Amino acid sequence: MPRKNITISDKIEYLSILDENGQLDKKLEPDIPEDVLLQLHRAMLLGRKFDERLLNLQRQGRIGTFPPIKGQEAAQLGTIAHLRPSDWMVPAFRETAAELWRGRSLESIIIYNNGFNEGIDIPEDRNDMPISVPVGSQIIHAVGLGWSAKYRKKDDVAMTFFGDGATSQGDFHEGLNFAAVFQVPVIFVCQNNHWAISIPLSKQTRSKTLAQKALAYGMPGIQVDGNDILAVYAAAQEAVERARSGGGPTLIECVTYRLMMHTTADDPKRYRTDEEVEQWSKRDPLIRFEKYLLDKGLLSEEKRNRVESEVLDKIQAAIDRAEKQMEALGDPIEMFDHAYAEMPSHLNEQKAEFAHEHELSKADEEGKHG
Amino acid sequence: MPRKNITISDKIEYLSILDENGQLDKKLEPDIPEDVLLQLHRAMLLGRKFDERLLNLQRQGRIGTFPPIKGQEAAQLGTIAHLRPSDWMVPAFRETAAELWRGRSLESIIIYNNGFNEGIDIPEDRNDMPISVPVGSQIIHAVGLGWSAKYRKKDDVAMTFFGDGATSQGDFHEGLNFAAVFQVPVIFVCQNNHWAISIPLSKQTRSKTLAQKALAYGMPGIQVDGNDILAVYAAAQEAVERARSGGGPTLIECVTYRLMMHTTADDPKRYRTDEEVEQWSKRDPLIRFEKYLLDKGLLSEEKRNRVESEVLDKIQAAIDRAEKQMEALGDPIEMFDHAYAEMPSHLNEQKAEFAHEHELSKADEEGKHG
Amino acid sequence: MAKMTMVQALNLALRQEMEKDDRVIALGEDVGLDGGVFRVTDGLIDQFGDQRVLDTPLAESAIAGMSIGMAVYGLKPVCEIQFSGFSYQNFHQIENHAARLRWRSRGRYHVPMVLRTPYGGGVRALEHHSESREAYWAHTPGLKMVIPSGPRNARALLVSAIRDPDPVIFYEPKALYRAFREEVPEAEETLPIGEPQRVKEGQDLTLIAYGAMMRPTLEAAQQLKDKDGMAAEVIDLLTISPLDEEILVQSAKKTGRVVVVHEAPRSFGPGAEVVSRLMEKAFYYLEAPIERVTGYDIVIPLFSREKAYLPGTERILRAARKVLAH
Amino acid sequence: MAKMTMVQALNLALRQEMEKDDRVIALGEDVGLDGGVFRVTDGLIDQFGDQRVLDTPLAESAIAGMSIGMAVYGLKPVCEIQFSGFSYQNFHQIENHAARLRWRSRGRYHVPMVLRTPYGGGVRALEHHSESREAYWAHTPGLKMVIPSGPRNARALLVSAIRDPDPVIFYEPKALYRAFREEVPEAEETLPIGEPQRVKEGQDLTLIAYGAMMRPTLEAAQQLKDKDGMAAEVIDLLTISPLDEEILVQSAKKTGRVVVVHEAPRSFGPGAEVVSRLMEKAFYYLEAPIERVTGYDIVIPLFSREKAYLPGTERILRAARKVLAH
Ligand SMILES: Cc1ncc(C[n+]2csc(CCOP(=O)(O)OP(=O)(O)O)c2C)c(N)n1
Ligand SMILES: Cc1ncc(C[n+]2csc(CCOP(=O)(O)OP(=O)(O)O)c2C)c(N)n1
Ligand SMILES: [Mg+2]
Ligand SMILES: [Mg+2]
Repeated sequence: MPRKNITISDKIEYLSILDENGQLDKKLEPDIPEDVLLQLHRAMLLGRKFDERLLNLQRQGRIGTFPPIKGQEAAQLGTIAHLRPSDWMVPAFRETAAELWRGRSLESIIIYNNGFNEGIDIPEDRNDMPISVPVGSQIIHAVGLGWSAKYRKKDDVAMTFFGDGATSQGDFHEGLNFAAVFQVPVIFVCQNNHWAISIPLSKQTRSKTLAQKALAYGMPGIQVDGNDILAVYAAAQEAVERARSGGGPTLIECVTYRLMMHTTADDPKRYRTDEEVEQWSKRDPLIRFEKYLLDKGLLSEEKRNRVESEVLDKIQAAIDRAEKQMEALGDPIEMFDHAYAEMPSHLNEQKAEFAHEHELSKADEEGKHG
Repeated sequence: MPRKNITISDKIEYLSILDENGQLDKKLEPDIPEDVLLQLHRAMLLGRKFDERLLNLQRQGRIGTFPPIKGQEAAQLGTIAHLRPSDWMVPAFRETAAELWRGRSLESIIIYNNGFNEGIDIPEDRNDMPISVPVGSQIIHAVGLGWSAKYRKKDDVAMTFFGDGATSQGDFHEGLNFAAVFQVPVIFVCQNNHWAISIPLSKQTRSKTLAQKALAYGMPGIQVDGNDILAVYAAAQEAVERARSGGGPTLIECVTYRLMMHTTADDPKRYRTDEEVEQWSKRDPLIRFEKYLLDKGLLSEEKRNRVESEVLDKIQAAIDRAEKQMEALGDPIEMFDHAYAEMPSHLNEQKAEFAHEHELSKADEEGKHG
Repeated sequence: MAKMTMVQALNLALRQEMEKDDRVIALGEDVGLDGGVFRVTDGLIDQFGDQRVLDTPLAESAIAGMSIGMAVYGLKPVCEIQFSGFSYQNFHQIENHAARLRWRSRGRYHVPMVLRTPYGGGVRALEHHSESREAYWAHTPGLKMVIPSGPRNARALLVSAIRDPDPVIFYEPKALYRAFREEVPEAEETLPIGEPQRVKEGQDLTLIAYGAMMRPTLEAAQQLKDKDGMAAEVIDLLTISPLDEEILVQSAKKTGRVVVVHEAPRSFGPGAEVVSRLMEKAFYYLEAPIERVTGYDIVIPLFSREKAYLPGTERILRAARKVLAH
Repeated sequence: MAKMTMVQALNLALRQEMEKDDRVIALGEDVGLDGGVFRVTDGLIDQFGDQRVLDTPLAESAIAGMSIGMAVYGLKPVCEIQFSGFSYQNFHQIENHAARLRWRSRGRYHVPMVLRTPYGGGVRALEHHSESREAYWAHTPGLKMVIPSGPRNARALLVSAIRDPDPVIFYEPKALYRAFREEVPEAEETLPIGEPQRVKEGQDLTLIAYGAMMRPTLEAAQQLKDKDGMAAEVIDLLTISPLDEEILVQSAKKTGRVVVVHEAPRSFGPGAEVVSRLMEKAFYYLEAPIERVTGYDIVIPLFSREKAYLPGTERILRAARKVLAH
């Protein structure tokens, strides 16, 4: 039956600038200062190499479970590159490259992945949240942080990261709706890596894109090739400028792929084919970006190798520092720290009780071995 | 910057057939059997009159707080009219007209509003859920009910009702996403009555319509004039047929208005103008429908009055029965009923303890007054 | 000093703290124009405007989660959840984040937010509007759980809660919102969080309660004095968690006989912790088993029967006489 | 009989119930192709297909809420919440509806669903993957809260939970998933819900525990026998709620000395209810205050320190010797 069509002003667009064959769409090429391009490249390489190194540390039992990022470097760096120190980064748990860009130390990540609370270290001069494990829950915090920035007349923005799976959570919905209603300066970065552990995007939602979910909130949304750092950079630049200038929030869907396992505890062979992974390996954001830089004459084979070996040295040094530091860590009584601003009496008692127990058991131990 | 536009197949439409001046769009007029038209009219009148009567019972202190429905009769009846007994109605708390259509007794509603659990009575031959107070939470139940119907190869559908405010809840989002992913036979009926207690739609969401939220789930969505029972009926018919025939879920936004207070505990003067209410009174769904029936020659002044007095008698009789029944109700020990299929031992003890206490206090009472 | 209802006293606390400190932000469903469904925030939006008093969309998880973000970035949000029966919609935000961010960030951030919500029976309300589930929050490390029992301590505790550097769940006994008035000084007044109060001295037995249960408990104490010539010591917990048992222990050691009262379901309820603390620290002084007078382990019935569910003076009296009889 | 891990035993329970009854549906995140992140549902989708085993989108509230709808309409959903630390996302669905629909509909409907979820520490996991908050559910009227302690009772209890007409929260001690094997009969086996078990007879003292804490508790009992010549009676609660205290009371009356052990935080934890029941029913038989050996009232630390947080044999031993010393 014929009806009136409702025209929805916000439209959803797709942006790709540097395609998977490294073909550049000249008229869309953002002008990014050369030094920034090279910083981004170094950061991508660092993210990639650190990820690889963490994986073999984990396989050697030198760290615990962690979530690899391989393949998602462009989505993380093209977005985070626009933040100022005073801006807020509100991560999920798979943003290692972005965290490093923000100044988190390599060793802190190793220490954290070894089960030490000390591994959470937020650079003093950065307004960043610690990683958030409950999927989607951090999205709403970004709204409060952004609201506060606006209330305090600062032009800081908050950028929050989450995955395709997170878009199914109620907190995603409530957070984006609040953000649009209160017009807060928040950039919602969805790293659509096609998988939520074993659940493919097609089972996660029936909507054609994740970007179009922005229409439900009267919020601008855009889908970008998340393995094309130029497209990610351009889209994020626009969103960050909009937010900073009081234009409100934006949803950016970065279409990318998780090339590795969900975490080191996961076995992707159970649920996806090698073919699929190979297809996506061809779209590797790093190779593509390097081709661009080579074509631009900003990079050469040996310069690239120099950067790579610098990065590898940096990683090795960090591992050495981390393993050194960890020898000094782990006094269990510190688990009572940071519970409250002031320790309540019953906790003081429990802490004393623990200290006593701990002494006794150390004594027992020595008894046994002495 | 120029980009590729993403075309989203599902489009959002607006349907109106009988406008607020009673002007009929002939080519859209659904063909509804005359007896059904008259049943719908009687049901609208019953809903309207019962609402008015409940309000003065409440003002006389003869019942507790309740949520009036005045103005929303068309949205409720145009949708519910398509359900078969074996279909599921999954209400919120403001669907009195629809509940009565399904066969819930008038007295049960009075008894419920007097704080008696006995007031929940679901017609034996109906698959209906009891009212659900936590906003939005029932939406997901409809998905499970619909999934079960599909699994058991029945062509039953589930129809769930909720308000404009409910669309902000995470459960709305999770429910619609699940419904689309599992393609369950569920009709989501949003009664957009423009207010969530004191929060106007404009503060509830920034999206232009609520219907367009369906785009986030790849689900068909339609906005209808919720005070136009012909439009509601036509849209619901299409959605129910789609669901029954395996075509999956639909979101229907019925644009209507809450002409009365949120509940009898609420004072709308604190947050909205009389002008606004008057504007909407002009769009009264009952007057509009009656004009249509008069024009069609299906109704006459005196026939209408006859129906009205029949309805009033029916209501009075129900009130008398309810107040009679309530004299027999209220033995407090029945609060222990229906806790579990089998009463656990500690509850049996608590019940015995209560019975004992109760005896004693009755004794004390008599002591006092004797 | 003006005589105020608890609603007015809470409103005074909010107004004065908002005047003193522009980091204090009130937010929630209907807290603005409507002044809250119980009018606790009445008039605040007129005085402070819609950047200090936020009417939010209908989503509890977002209300709590947004408050967390505000609190982390230097504000002092006081969010209202319209009824405690709807605070489970945001339980994960509080447990996963509000209660943990100080710990997770190793002190870099903290969450000075207050979650206000009316709880408890006695106002002839609908389903989900009469629950008492303070134990859920009390069992959650990192939170503070406060419940006032009258206009004056409600005002003082709310001021303390707003100033507290850690997240405070503030349950307001809705049955007492307008039940009685008390003198509430215009001048600032606070009460320390984490300190139960001895509200009545006595040596024959100890009655421990909080919130709306204080009135039947005090009434029972009165009748014990009048009818039985027994002097009950009455303690108002005020803070459920962190629970400071010191004065409970002192009192139990003195009287040897204890009754604990709450309207929450009995099993795994707050009373069990009180019993356990006294078991641990006053066992050898107890003359009789501690009695729990509580709601039953069922959903609180709709209002026609709620009086039967809620502990009243008579039940408390009988329990007291029972422990005295030992 | 085959020797099985708890994971295999739970898988057996699911498979056999799904074979017997096509109303049994498994659903949750990654329960299909992946077989669950701990492999409890391994192979079920191959045997029963994707209409019996549903991989759902990532949304716990919908997983629980959809299960409620399925259960109301004649099915027996067994949903998995990947870790109990994420079950607060659906706390409102369970509290507001699963626990109440029988009551609300006055018996017209009931909710025969099982919510399975791994809980507890000991597997070097990330934050939110090691909590023990069974008390939240145990305090909620209308629910049953079950926690097995070994492959064989895990299988039998899960079968009973699936057949139970009321909603059952089934906490699986992930530390025991693969910790040891037990003979598990292929033939059907059930265990009544609501019945703690005496797993070791003794007359000198009573140790009460459940779930992953049974192993250090039994080890402590052994050492008490070997080193102190003391015979501990050991009770495994198995069902936390509804808590049937009968055999706890019998045992306490016999031994007069009791230690209760759990890894959940102490305050307002499950142990407090055990203490209270014994206070009410065995007070005059107690020779010493009941000791609680529990997790501390803090967030369980990341894995490098979790061993220090979790009660171990030594702590249990010391508490036992303390009550014996009285
Ligand atoms: C609320 C919640 N539920 C479940 C989990 C377990 N879990 C961890 S990551 C994950 C999948 C997340 O998928 P996505 O959002 O796409 O992010 P990705 O892992 O792909 O980066 C799940 C189910 C969790 N951490 N939080
Ligand atoms: C989860 C939850 N939060 C808050 C409330 C209190 N409350 C009852 S109705 C209502 C407004 C609902 O608005 P809407 O969804 O538009 O339905 P309407 O009342 O207009 O029919 C609110 C906030 C509730 N019942 N449930
Ligand atoms: Mg993903
Ligand atoms: Mg509304």
